[in-house]
Amino acid sequence: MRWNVDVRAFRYWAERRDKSPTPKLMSLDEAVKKFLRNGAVVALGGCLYSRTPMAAVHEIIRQGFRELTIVRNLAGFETDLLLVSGCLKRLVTSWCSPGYAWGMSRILRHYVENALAEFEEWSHLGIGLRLKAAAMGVPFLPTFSMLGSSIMEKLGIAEMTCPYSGEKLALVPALYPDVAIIHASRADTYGNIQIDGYTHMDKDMAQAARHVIATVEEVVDSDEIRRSAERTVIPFFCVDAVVEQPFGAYPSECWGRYEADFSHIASYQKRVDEKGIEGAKSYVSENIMGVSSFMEFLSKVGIEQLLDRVRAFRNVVT
Amino acid sequence: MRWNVDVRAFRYWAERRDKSPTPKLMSLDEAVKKFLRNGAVVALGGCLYSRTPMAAVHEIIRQGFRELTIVRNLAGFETDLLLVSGCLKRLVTSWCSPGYAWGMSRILRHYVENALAEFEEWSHLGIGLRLKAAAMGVPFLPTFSMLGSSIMEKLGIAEMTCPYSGEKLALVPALYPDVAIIHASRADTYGNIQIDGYTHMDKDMAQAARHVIATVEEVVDSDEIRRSAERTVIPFFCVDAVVEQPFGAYPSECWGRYEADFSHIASYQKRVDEKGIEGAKSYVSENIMGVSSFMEFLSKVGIEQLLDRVRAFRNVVT
Amino acid sequence: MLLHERNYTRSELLTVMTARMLEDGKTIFVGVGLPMLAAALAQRLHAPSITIIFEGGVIAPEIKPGMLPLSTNEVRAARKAVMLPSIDDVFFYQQRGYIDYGILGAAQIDKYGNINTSVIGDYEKPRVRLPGSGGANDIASTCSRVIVSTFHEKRRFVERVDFITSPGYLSGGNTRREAGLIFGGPYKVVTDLAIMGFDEESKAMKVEAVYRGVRIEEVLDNMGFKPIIPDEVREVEPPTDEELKILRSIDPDRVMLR
Amino acid sequence: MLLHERNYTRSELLTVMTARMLEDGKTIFVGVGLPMLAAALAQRLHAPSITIIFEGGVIAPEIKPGMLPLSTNEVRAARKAVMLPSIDDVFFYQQRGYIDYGILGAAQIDKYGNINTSVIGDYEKPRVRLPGSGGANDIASTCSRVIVSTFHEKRRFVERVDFITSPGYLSGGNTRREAGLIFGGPYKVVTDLAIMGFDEESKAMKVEAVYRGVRIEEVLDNMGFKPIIPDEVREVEPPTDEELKILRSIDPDRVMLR
Repeated sequence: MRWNVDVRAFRYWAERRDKSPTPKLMSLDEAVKKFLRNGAVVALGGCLYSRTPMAAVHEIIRQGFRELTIVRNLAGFETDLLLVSGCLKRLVTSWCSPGYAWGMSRILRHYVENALAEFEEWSHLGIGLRLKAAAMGVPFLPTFSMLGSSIMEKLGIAEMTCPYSGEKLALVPALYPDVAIIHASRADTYGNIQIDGYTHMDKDMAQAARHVIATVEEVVDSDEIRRSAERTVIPFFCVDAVVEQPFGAYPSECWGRYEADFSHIASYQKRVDEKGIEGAKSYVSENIMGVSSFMEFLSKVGIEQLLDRVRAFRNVVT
Repeated sequence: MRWNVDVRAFRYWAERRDKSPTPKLMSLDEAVKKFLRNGAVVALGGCLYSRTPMAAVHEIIRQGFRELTIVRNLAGFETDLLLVSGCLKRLVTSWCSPGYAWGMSRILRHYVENALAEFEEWSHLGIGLRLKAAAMGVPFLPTFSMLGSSIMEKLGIAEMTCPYSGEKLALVPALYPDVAIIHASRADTYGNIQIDGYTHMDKDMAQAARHVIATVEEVVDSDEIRRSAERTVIPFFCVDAVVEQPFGAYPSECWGRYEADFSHIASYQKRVDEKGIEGAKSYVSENIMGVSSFMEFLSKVGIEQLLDRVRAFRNVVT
Repeated sequence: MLLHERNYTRSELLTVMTARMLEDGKTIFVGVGLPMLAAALAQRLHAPSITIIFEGGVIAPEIKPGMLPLSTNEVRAARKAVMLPSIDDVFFYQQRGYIDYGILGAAQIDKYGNINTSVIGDYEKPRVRLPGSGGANDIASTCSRVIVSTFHEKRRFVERVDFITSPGYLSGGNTRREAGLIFGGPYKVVTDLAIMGFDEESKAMKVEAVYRGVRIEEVLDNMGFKPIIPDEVREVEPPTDEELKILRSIDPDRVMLR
Repeated sequence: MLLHERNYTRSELLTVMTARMLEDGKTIFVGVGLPMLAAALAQRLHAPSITIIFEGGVIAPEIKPGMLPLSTNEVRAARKAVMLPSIDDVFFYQQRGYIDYGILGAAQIDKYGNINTSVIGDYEKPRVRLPGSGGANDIASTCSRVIVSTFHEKRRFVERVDFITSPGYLSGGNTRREAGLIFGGPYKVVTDLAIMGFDEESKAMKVEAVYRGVRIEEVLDNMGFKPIIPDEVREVEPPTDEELKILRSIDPDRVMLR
């Protein structure tokens, strides 16, 4: 069975985690080195251009991981970069495109159409239910989505007849990522994580994964978390590493802080339009491999541009 | 099959709801009259002594509904009152007691042991999954809870073998209440509902039910809701009636506002200890049937006592 | 350009016609691009009380003209929303029956309303790898009424889609229900030439109306299969000046009206 | 009173012995009453880094001495918590494997650790209708390690419980696993006389230790079935002055230490 789900093994891992509230602050370099492996299943939080953990994506590329399975609900720019850097073997997603303004991804097309990378397509809720099943600790969840479609047929998803209603349902198998990487608004050093605005699928993703790396705009005192406990989305015992990285989602947005920088994406896209894969690779060389850290990349982007995005967020909201 | 789940019928209802953002502010009297029926399945929000919709419970008793099935995750004081008032035929819950300080409910014992009311017992998560399945629009959800227990055996819950893991799972059937009544922190007139602090199972309950009555501490302008959209737990299109009722959960607590008044429960309990059912009935006569509205009941309790509970909340939090 | 004297583009035509389909007071599952414009336009015309829902996790935003979002999960899409639920929750509202309309595009659509946005050619080694389903499959599977909004082109309207990303009526007749899809199904197909529905019995696509000045042959010439042509085909008024004026004011920089 | 000279009550004894079971650094699913006192006590002694979790929806609160909650979902239980999840989420953390210990009471417990808190007598027409499962069944089904903490009384320790509210090892041997309960199971039974575990093979209850001054006959006289008595039964030190002092400071009004 292709979708073998070993709940016992994943539960075993969760049971054996160190659940004491120990400080987990580390550098991104250290966190990625510690928890990633070649061939790992890595889930990326946020959605398309919202809270993409871009700083961590840069670091994965810089450290040169290979044969990764990347899980993301809606994939975009970051997937192009992982593809041309040779990190990505299989993409588990519902959709991949640089976004509305640019249509199809030339990069994705090249890799998938030439069988250099695999595109495993689920419906959007399908990805959500895979993570939610794992987060809930059950091996599957039922849905009416995907019934009758080629998605269901190609994936070989099981169906069943409900004993209570007689209805047919698709059973979506749990997905337990080896590592989930999310970018959030704030956390304390123990890894109690708060997300302002829409949470997308990050809560389930963190609960589902074996290890969680959280990059956050701001590390705050635990007392601040305790004063606003209703905003906490992921509890410390699910989290392995907390990395403070302001603008860590750039050029995607982080709710409450800054708007996405579509001009940055457009300039990347222009390289691709002009030179295809080589264009994308030149972006990676200059902005990721050619710098020593995400902070250096942000310096290249420039404080003016970053603050402009901060202002833009405020302009939209008010 | 005892747990027949007609997803089509319940979906049909949801499809045909008026989903326009119309003003839904009404009196509690009117809301209860409009949406309750004798024999209805009524889910009560909150949990034990937290955000119990007490004002609505008073109104149900005052209007004299009969043969109700009451659904509540952890049931307490309110169930005693519904029982002795002759409203309650079947209790669907995981637990019922006046609370730690008072042990078993003499009232519940009388009614159930003499087969005057039915106690349908699920595990706590079992109640949660019944509502969550309905909220998700699926006829069941799988869990490892209840396997092997007498709860599972007596209820006749179906089990299945997961096609992906080979594990056995209990399948919890969806529960679609006719009416869900919840007490929340605030809402606008359209029924966008915000709950401060723990949400218990209210989100799923509202999404599961055919009709939703929300009593709230405060009706606010829609602009205020839009400024704090991340706090909204239930969207307007699930809601039928919004009732402003400050202290509407008293003597249970409402997070952010007032602590529970255990001295009030204790005085009720004293009547029960001394006179059994007649003691409970005397409480109902004096505090519910003997007044014309919940506001009159609150007047009897007294502003001093209410403000003391407000102060108590602040004392605990700070 | 199909008509020489017309004073609007194909995109504008398609958007206006889609907007007209939306009933007031309903909840609409909307993607970015023309569907969003159509919903925003309808809100300013006959349907002030429709509610926009974005799959990124947004309920009832107020889209600001000239400040259009490029995705369904960004601050511009969430402006003044009443709620920001998780993505799964949006789909659960839909599966539960709380979302009335969904608007989908199509790279390919066949006569039973099945939609392909995944691959052209073979799945394992595709000629064109398209972006994929996103929420489209979920909308097609569990939304109450699906409106397909797409340009009327022969390469899009095919006899049989290469891949069913988003199920319509599958092989027609009762096959959608038999597959377990007990809700919804395609409601209308709106193009820049015509409005089509589906035959009650066979579930095959059926031309219901053409836009004024469009000949039925034009409709058929631009399709890879033959839809049902009933004896009476309604004629639809072209976009009015008011519709166009408001539409253009929503997207003054023509970010989406390309 | 079992020992004439002892300077503590049965409740105090039971609470101290339960507290000693809790390992530092672990997450504990706690109910109100003695389990909560035991967790709060352990936090102030050998286990400063345990995390209290309440099913009402509370992660890592700071219980304030003298301000004890009467339920798991009230502001006193949630004081200074780091997170206030939904009730379902608390149980999902548990089902997923994030909760190490659960502490349960018992109206009846049998030799395979099955617990009854539902009905005494017949289910349909019970002699005593008890409060019911609450989260106890869920804890017994999916928590990693279950500690049962209860007074040692003949009417509680019965050959076979009238109703399995919370499954232990069912009929012993492999029957728990066969029923589908692939995780957890009863770990220890702590009473006011002894500490018991379960035989690896048969899963029958086994006396592991008695408190200093308690004779094994006393243990057996207060049980309705015969547990396994191994050749060596450890002796456990009584509550220390420090343990008692701290425990009493947590509940100075003896709200729970009745």
